[in-house]
Amino acid sequence: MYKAHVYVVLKPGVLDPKGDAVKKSLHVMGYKGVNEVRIGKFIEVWLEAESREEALRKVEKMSAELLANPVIEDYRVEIVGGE
Amino acid sequence: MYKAHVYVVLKPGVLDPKGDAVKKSLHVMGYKGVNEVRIGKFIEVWLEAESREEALRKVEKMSAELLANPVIEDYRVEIVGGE
Amino acid sequence: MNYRDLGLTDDEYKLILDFMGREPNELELGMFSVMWSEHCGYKNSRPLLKLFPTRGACVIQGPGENAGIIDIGDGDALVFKIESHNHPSAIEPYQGAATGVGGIVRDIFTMGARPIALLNSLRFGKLDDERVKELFAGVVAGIGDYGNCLGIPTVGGEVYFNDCYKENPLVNAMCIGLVKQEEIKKAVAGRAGSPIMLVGAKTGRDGIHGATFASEELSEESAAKRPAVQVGDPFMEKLLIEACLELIKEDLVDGMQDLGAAGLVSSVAETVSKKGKGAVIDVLKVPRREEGMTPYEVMLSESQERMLIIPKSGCEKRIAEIFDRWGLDAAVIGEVTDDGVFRVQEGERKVAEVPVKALTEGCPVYVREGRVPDYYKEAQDFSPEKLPEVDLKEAWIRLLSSPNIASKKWVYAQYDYQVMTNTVILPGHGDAAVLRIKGTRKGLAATVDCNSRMVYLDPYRGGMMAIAEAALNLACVGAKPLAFTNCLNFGNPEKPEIYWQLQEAVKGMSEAAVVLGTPVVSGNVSLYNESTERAVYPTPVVGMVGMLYDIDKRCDMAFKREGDVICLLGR
Amino acid sequence: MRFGIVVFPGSNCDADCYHVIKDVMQEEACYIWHKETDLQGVDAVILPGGFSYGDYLRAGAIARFSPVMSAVKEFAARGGLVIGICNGFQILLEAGLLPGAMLRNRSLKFICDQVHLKVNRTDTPFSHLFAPGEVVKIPIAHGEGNYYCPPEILEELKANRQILFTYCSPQGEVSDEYNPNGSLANIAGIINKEGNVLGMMPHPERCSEEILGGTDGFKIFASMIKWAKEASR
Ligand SMILES: Nc1ncnc2c1ncn2[C@@H]1O[C@H](COP(=O)(O)OP(=O)(O)O)[C@@H](O)[C@H]1O
Repeated sequence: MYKAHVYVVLKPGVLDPKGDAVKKSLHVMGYKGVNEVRIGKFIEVWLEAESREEALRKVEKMSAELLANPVIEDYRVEIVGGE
Repeated sequence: MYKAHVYVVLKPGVLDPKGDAVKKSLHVMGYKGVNEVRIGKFIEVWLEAESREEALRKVEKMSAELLANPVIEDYRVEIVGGE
Repeated sequence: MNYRDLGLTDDEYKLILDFMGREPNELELGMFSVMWSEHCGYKNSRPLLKLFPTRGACVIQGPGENAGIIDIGDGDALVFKIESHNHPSAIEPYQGAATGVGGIVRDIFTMGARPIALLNSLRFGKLDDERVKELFAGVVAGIGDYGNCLGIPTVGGEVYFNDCYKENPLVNAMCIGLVKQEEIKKAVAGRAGSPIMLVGAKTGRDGIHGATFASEELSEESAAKRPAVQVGDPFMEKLLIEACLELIKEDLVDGMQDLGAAGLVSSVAETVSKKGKGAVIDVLKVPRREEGMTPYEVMLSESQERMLIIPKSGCEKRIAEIFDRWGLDAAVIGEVTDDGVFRVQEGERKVAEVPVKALTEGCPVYVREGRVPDYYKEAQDFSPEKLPEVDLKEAWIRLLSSPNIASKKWVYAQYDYQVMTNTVILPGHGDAAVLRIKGTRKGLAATVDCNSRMVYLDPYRGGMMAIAEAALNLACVGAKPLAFTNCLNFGNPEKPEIYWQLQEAVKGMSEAAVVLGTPVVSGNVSLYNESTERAVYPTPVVGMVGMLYDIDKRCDMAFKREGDVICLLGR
Repeated sequence: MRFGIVVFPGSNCDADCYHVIKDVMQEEACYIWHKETDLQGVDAVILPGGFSYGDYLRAGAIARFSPVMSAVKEFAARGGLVIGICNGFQILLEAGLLPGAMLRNRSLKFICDQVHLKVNRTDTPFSHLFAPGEVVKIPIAHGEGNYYCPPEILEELKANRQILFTYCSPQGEVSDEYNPNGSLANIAGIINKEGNVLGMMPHPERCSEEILGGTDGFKIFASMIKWAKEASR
């Protein structure tokens, strides 16, 4: 079994209402030095595969198809564990 | 300015309805080998700080206070860039 | 584990020894402790609840089932109930409130009814406190997101802010369902040998001892002791609603029961106990979310979105098909037996054996002595002459700007109140919500009310007023009040002053209900709403339902035309 | 005329749409389960509102993989009328039947309210019964209705006159003040280039009867019906 991490982030330029709200709250809480906050997804996937390469290929594919929306999001995949 | 990554994940044992729904749909899409999916947050924070250590300390603190919900989530902070 | 850590008293433990004829093991003790908690056993409130009128021409099912049922003519019936999720919401407002909605909705469709409306009654500390703001925002979002996802409109409610709720907010949710009378289902298993099926979410370690937790005061310790927080899965619940209602339409089940507080223990015990049956459950057959769960954890887990199904003979296959269509897994986890014993197996190994009746009916009942609190006498001495002079204009502006009086749009705008396209008087437009019943000329009206400050100052009259206000709100939209449900949110009943509040409030409510001809059909008791600081105001929330027999004769609260006469009725 | 209403797990306005078509418009309606691959010969498809697959991950993201969606795509490609309401709109975007994507409302809150829309075109199958520039009042109820698309797509939408509905004041003024969710260019509903696929966040099925307080939604369904009947003549 392999474990993959998928990082999904909003594309540069796409508005992040949640990140902006968090930034504002951080300012109110006294963290004045915070310049920007962007909130994306951190997805952990455990899967069976023949090899590390196959695992990577599969997770890349499912990210492109489902986990991220190419209109607004970019993603990056990493295989972090497995035999 | 420093850049931090915060990884927020559900504590082990806490139900992840989103992850479960994604896993099921991956199965339907033909990715039979997927055993588990957990969906967390990937937060990027850009902030001013005197030093890397201070940046880390600050982001650790804001994670505990706001970015993660300590009742159901764990988090991990990394400083990934900055002078 | 010691019985005292589980909230049982010495006397209760002796009673358990009598029932068992031996020392109970840990699991057996756990089963008693949850079933005999106030939350499940009503040991402090049962004698008082007897005061409520429960009969009436419209009553089909009074208190005692998952929800009450009233007849609204033409073979239709309404099923409704209110329930609290106070303590879970104090710990995790979003999930606590969301799972509260999930629980009350299950109570309704368990009876075979389609849930058609939600209401809620909320109480928090004052909004100048950051934690209170968080609680308020979290609770409202949790209620909204859950109900919105299910597609059940949240059509009404109330919100009130006062310091007495600062540490211990109140979150009560009410659900109303519509059912054809011949499709009403009760949670009864009558046939030995019937399989017992579990469907819905997998069982995890969450919420273990939630029922006991709900029956204690909130303290620093409870933060440490708290059960793993339950996360709601409204999507799973939506699938369960649709699938379970299909089972009922096709007449495939003998009994159906949701899993709420005390999980498998109480749902199995309650289902088999009514006909004097027993059950055997194999914990290894229960689908789990986590590895290494003990029988204790499996039996006491309060994981949400699970249902127990007792199929009609020969219907198992069709049931499995329906669940499969909805993408749900159903597992057979045991069977109904004839001997009145609740047996738990872990594969071949027997891990618990308890007489069912001991769990469901053995719980001792406490009739306590009340004591009139000191503040009451002071309050009785009140006279308007003692009030200070105020500038009327300033007073008026201050009143209007109080969050208790100001518009609640911030709240209800987060709730989908129009889905199902039945809501004809929307939140903010009337004293009660009005929903049409498609295909008829009828409409139903519903409201939740309680002025807890009045109940605090005079529990007896305050109790009366809660009923009267609810009935008046219904009358104002043109509905005839029919019956009510209630949630008694009080402090620790072991304190004589609190017990007195409870007793007096119930008396007052009962008297008003008799006079107005509105019996109670269901309800919930939430005691121990206290922090180390203080107890909450006594808050007996009334959820009342009424009917408009001609929906065109409804009335909202807007002034309609210039020149119309304004009258003030009453004394 | 026969409408097919697609039911995904988690759809919750399916019955409301059925009621409008059947009882209010007095036309034929049928449900189409998301696993079907055949549209039963319907004349128009409704993707109803709700929370398909709980809206987990992203609204509409999982639903687009339902088998029925291939049939819907083919149907649309052949010129069949498709209307996606609320979650249905989100699914159309995820499925690529319409351009763009939905972000969370800028208030970060679910919003249930009545809003005003400006009808920008009256030469489409969905809007030909409105008066040019008409302002209509219609309910919204969503958490992710903040429409977004890259600037070049927005230019295209404008150039092709694909923006059918925009949020506006009761008088028809289109400005940020009347934008309930932060949506780009106040977009409430768009159509495809060919004009036979509409996605809109507001709920016409919730305002098609007098008793519900408004009938502006009625005209959308009535437009579709009249259009289809004339086309088949
Ligand atoms: N928690 C809530 N959930 C849903 N609707 C609510 C809630 N609180 C208030 N409302 C709605 O807001 C409107 C005004 O409430 P409120 O100020 O309590 O009015 P009233 O004093 O007339 O009962 C009512 O329509 C009520 O149903």
